[in-house]
Amino acid sequence: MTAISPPSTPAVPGTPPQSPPPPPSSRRSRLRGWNSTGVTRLRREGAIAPIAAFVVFFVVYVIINPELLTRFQLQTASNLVVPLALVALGQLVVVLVGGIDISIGAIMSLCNVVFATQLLTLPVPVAILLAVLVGLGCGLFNGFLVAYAGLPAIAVTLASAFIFGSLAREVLDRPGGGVTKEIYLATSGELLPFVPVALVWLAAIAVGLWLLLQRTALGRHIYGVGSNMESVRAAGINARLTKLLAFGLAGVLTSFGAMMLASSTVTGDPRSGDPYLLSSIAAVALAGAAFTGGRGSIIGTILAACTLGLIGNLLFFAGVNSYWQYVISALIIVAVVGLPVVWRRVAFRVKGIRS
Amino acid sequence: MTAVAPQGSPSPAPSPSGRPAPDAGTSTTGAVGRPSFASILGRVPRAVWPLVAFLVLFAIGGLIRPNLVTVESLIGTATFAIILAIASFGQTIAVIQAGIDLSVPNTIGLSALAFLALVGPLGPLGAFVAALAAGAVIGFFNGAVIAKLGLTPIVTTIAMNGLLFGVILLAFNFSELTVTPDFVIAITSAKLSVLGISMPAVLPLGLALMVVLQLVLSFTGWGRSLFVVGAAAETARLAGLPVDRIRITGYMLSGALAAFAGIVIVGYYQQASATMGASYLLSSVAAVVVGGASIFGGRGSVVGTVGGALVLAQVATLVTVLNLGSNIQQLIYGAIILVVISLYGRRRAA
Amino acid sequence: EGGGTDSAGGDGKFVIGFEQPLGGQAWREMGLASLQALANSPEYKDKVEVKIVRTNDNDAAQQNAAMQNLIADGVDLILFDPASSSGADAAITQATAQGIPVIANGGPYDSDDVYVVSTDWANAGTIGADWLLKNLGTDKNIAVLEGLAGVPLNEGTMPGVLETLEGGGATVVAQDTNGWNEATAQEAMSNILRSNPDVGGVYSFLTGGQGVPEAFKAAGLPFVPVVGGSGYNGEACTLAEYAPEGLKGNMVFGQPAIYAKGLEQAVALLEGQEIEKEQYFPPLEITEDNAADYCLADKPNNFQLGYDFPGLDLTLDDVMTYYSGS
Amino acid sequence: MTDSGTPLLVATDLVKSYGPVKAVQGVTFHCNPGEVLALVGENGAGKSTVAKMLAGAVTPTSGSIIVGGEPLASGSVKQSRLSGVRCAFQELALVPDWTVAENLSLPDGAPLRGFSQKRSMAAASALLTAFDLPHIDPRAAVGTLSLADRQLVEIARALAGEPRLLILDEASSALTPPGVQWLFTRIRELTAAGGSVIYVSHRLGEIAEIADRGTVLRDGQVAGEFVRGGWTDDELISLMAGREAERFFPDPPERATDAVALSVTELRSEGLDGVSLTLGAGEILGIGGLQGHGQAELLRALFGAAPAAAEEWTVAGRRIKTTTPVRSVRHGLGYVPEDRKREGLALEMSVGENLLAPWLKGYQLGGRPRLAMERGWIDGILSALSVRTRGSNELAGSLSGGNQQKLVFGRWMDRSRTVILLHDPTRGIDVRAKQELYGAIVDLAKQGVGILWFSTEVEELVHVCHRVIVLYQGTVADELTGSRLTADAIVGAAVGSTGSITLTTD
Ligand SMILES: Nc1ncnc2c1ncn2[C@@H]1O[C@H](COP(=O)(O)OP(=O)(O)OP(=O)(O)O)[C@@H](O)[C@H]1O
Ligand SMILES: Nc1ncnc2c1ncn2[C@@H]1O[C@H](COP(=O)(O)OP(=O)(O)OP(=O)(O)O)[C@@H](O)[C@H]1O
Ligand SMILES: [Mg+2]
Ligand SMILES: [Mg+2]
Repeated sequence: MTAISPPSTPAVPGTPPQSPPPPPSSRRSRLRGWNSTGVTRLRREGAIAPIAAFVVFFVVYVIINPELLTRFQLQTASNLVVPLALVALGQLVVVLVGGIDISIGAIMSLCNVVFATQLLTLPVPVAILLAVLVGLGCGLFNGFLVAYAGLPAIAVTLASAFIFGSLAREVLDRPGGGVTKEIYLATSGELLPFVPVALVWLAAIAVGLWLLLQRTALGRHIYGVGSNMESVRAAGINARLTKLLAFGLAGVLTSFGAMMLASSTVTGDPRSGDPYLLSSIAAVALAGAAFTGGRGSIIGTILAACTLGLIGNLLFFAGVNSYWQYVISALIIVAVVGLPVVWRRVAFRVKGIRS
Repeated sequence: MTAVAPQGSPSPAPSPSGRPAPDAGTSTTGAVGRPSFASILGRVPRAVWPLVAFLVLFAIGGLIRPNLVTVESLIGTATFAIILAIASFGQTIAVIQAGIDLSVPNTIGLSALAFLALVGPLGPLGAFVAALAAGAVIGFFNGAVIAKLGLTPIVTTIAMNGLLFGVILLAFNFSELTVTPDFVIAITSAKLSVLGISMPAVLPLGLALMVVLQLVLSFTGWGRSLFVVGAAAETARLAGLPVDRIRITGYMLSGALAAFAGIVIVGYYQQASATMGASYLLSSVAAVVVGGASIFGGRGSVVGTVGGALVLAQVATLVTVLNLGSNIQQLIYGAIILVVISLYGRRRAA
Repeated sequence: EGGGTDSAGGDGKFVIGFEQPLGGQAWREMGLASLQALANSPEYKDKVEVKIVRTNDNDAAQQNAAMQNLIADGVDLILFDPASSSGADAAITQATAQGIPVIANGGPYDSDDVYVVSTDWANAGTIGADWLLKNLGTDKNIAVLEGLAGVPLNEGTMPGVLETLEGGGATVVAQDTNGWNEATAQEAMSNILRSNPDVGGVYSFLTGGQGVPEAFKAAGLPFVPVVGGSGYNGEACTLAEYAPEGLKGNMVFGQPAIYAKGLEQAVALLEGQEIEKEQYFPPLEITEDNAADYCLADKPNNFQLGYDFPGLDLTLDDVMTYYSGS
Repeated sequence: MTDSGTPLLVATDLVKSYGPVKAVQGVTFHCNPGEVLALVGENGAGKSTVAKMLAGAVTPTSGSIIVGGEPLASGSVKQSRLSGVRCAFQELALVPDWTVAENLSLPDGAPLRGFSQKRSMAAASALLTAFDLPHIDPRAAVGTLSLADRQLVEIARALAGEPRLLILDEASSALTPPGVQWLFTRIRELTAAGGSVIYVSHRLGEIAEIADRGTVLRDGQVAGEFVRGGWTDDELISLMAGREAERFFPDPPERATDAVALSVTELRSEGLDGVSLTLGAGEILGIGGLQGHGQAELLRALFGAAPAAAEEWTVAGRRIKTTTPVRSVRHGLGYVPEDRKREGLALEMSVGENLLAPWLKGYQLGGRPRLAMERGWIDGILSALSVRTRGSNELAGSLSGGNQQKLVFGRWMDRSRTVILLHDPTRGIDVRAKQELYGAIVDLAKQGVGILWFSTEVEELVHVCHRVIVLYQGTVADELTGSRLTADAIVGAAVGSTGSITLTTD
């Protein structure tokens, strides 16, 4: 915002401002300060339901298996969940600009094998850099075709899923590579007792992403492009560039997930990303993000990934056949995403008629 | 406002103001001047483009290996294409109504397994009907959640796909599946002779299904309503169309078609397994997209989907023939999808 | 507590965990059924309790977590079918630290800390290749269908197979994948036959015993020697059915009952016996000569054979009791 | 109003073609500092295209634009803004999921610059206060605001950049009279400070009040120019339309019966606080009031598009408790919704199928052959409303806005309706199209159809309706007929005052 324009002259005599008085809710929120805007934003981004779901899930988990809170199990659970959370964040960024990334599993596989194979010959930082660049490149490839060639994201990424997957198997035809125990410890061990390193990395990346999305203009542009591309364009913002960068950012986040996976399994695997396609979409859905774009939260996505990732574990400790996890995951998604809708509709009907 | 008229003389208006008004009467008729080449191209139905693309690829195949340009070769490609197309018909219906059905894979698996499991107790025909009904019920739940709860189709159907996988693993005892009944073999893998050309029965079956579905989509009120719902749901609602009912029946048809595909696959390959539908997740979407449907809804045809499946099957044939190694095949597959969608997959300029 | 150092379960049984990373697949389910059949046999019933965890997608991360859950649950020994030859290191390190033995069962694993009880996959490929070379006629042009690209078993085996075949005088004129899916095998073979109707033999890795002959049949071509199949009943029956019409074929595959073998070795280890660190068992071969013995007419095509293992004498009925969820 | 010095803006020979469509063909005009220049013309005349070229949203095919002596870098909204040109677009350029504050501040500056919610809120509050818009909450998401408030935000954003040249493309189309007065105050402030305004509107009364000069466009060309005080409505209309102007408003027809088409008492719904009304057969009942006082909700509730309940509710003599759009259509209702592009039409389907949309029956064989069967009806509607189209197979999306609006209306004609609910059907369409619609509405009333018509243009209500009810805060504030039915009375009731208020300031 450049400047505030000249002080207003009195309005036309006798003409009150247009519309009804401000709704009471806005006055209330003004009193509560920034805290309530944080909650408002979470609500607007659809994160309340997934957060609540995670809390319930976590409590149930701890009741069934109090040992989750032991060092060993905490670390196990983190290592399982963190790659999914990172890839889901990548998917989230694409969904925020109104796209969807079918190739995200393939990008993950490709980054995974690039990282693992380069470790055989190159110093660790260079291997990391290469993997990130590959992720970025894949994201930009998709983003370019979507933003500048005007092709639908689902079709583009469907095609690139085949391409990236095949490249991944060219780089490394079977599981292997040069991931070492040291790298395992640096990514998937413990920083301090009860503090798994994986969670620390996830937190660092999430905070960085949060700053980018909430505290830079680019981040808000990303939300805006998903909300209404045409308006953003007419307002003078480079909407295509924003879209392109969002896809690139998603690629980078996916590469982080890929490296965490390679490190925690101490292997590069050209098919390791495949299961993450559907689960990343499921996590973003459970996070309450709008697939039309413009709405979705980081914390919601991370917690949704934790919920989905740990269902199998929960069932194991509850002594239930692990095949139930597919049924239960589906029901959780439908319930968490659907219940608020039902609730809103019922509340609306009751209120509308009572009014 | 009639009376606002500020005092004063008529405006000077020196500019070319005397042009005759365009005649409203003539402009309502369909008279257009000389149609330009572009507008002729624009009038070609979209479903033709995938077929053209297929013919081009077929010709390319002939340049590489002349013995690929034979009727038998065409039938061979068409047979595998039609199986993919049958599995993608339901997807087409879902895409037309601005949805997507990612539960196709496990609907195929569930219906195939249910069919085999029920042949014993219900007899082949009963099992056939029951399997189709199972598909329709799956579709009903998809549609109800999407229409009534407002969940995104992609999420709903992914969740349904996962749920069905659990059901498949929990409900079926794979050892009890009996032998494929004869009548299913008769309508799928049995050889027919049509006009002196021998072909598996699944080919005419699939083409007949295509014709029936295309007639339903183009020439029934339900079919046209499906397009209106897909193109603009709120418009359809405010025009008084029963949008939810159309949505739900659309997904029911989609589910029933996926179930039918499951039975066809059982008949043609004579086997069923928990993961038998997995490869149709991406390829059914690919066939529909390459077939010229708009992933945003309101546009698509089953004829186009058959064309899309033909293109994909011919690509598979070509890369096999070129003997490039299995990995490069996938790369070429992706590249060709990309080329095809960039030729005619663009979103209509708003 | 979180450890598993107490040497037996509540009622004095050994608790053995089995981690299976690819749920819902016939071969794996048959293996688990044979494992359970053995665990419930009179000889073992009072000695062991088996905890089976299935994860999905052959995903190493899920396998790790599931194995670590087993550790946390206090099992005495872990059997697992490796998702990859090194991806479970994290869990194995944990187990070793807590003194829990780990046995890779079904496939090989690269670690000094684990025992291996596996089919000799490394030679399964070349056994088939040698058989094909021996049975080829004058036409040395062959078609090859790989399994699934990027999977260790496939990538570990195929180079040796191709080397053997080409070293033995055969020429690979067409190559594709069967995706370890009979339908894909049939489609790929049909595509190949359209451009190369004159192949003299087919090598299809671990699948295709049914689809490849059907493709020849559909194309109206005479049969050629075929290596392919993973022990499905339909494959054995196809071989038996078409043998009179001149089909020669060899199916080389590992029996799923290797899981039961793994259990046997695990119990031995827990009872304090010395077992060999790496045990590789030869694969089973079904050819046109013995196919009729294996074909079970009352079972469906997708019924997995190999429910028994030399030395264990499991019966079909016992194994079927535990098959897939029932 | 200064004619001295060099013009601020000189546009010379502007041309813009979209493929074969020539939207603008050789338009030349200028605008002096401190001047309000009106741009008028029928729908599709090229006004928005010219405005977008000035704003940088559209790249001219040829021609030059000079602002303050410097050529304008074309095709970039950002560059235009740097040159001091700001635009409030006809199709609003606000992002619905952003807050008001974000919409006001985000378009400025580089993407990688930091962004603080707190600072943007403060700036937005200050800005809204300075512009005398205290009722707009800077932290509300724009999508939750009424259309009029959104238009105010759009204007405020354009004003915030202290433009040298402000373009208002039908920026008042959803504003009610007080809102228009607010806008005029802002325009006067700006021109007093030396800025210029290009004002695009179909409302001739506003042009008469605010414009110093005007340029008339027709078919993408300049059809004429006028200066303040030197024109009459009829002259302007004939200049725009290229033909003699007809009488602007038809009179409401005589009513043949006293039959009741629709009646409801104590209708409640979200935003409706107990509305009772009776609509006679053949009656044109106007609904007035400021936007956001329940008009949209009333129409949606009556059609069943939003949940509602009433004590008594009859449609064509049939008592109902609740309704849905499906049932409403069966009962003989028709609804022309607010947003024709999103709610009214399937833009990717043909003109014919759009007209037929409510009449598609699931079990019925039809579709394309049915179009042939219905050809007579379709052609009748198209010619009765003079829809400019290449035929019933053309895509609805390629029609101009006014013609699209006619389709939404036309689908209910000659279909034995008892009640038609109209939501501001003449918003943003040109005078000729408006007159054609007025004629069609009156014809329907003559056939005995009850018309419930919400309009933001008070004059329409005054002239074409038998009777007008005015809504205020979700209830009926007043009912006006006969001699009480005047513009002043409507506006007075709309702002909740009991006496009357004069519309014009000077
Ligand atoms: N995106 C587009 N594609 C093709 N043609 C267009 C496009 N936008 C505008 N046109 C053409 O430009 C002409 C002028 O349109 P424009 O929007 O400038 O009219 P207008 O004078 O603003 O009309 P209105 O009063 O209805 O806003 C239209 O008649 C149409 O032919
Ligand atoms: N995408 C398009 N492709 C081809 N022609 C178009 C397209 N969009 C608009 N047109 C042409 O533009 C004309 C008018 O379009 P436009 O949307 O600018 O209407 P308008 O007159 O500005 O209406 P309104 O003022 O009500 O918005 C149509 O007659 C049509 O021929
Ligand atoms: Mg305009
Ligand atoms: Mg316009």
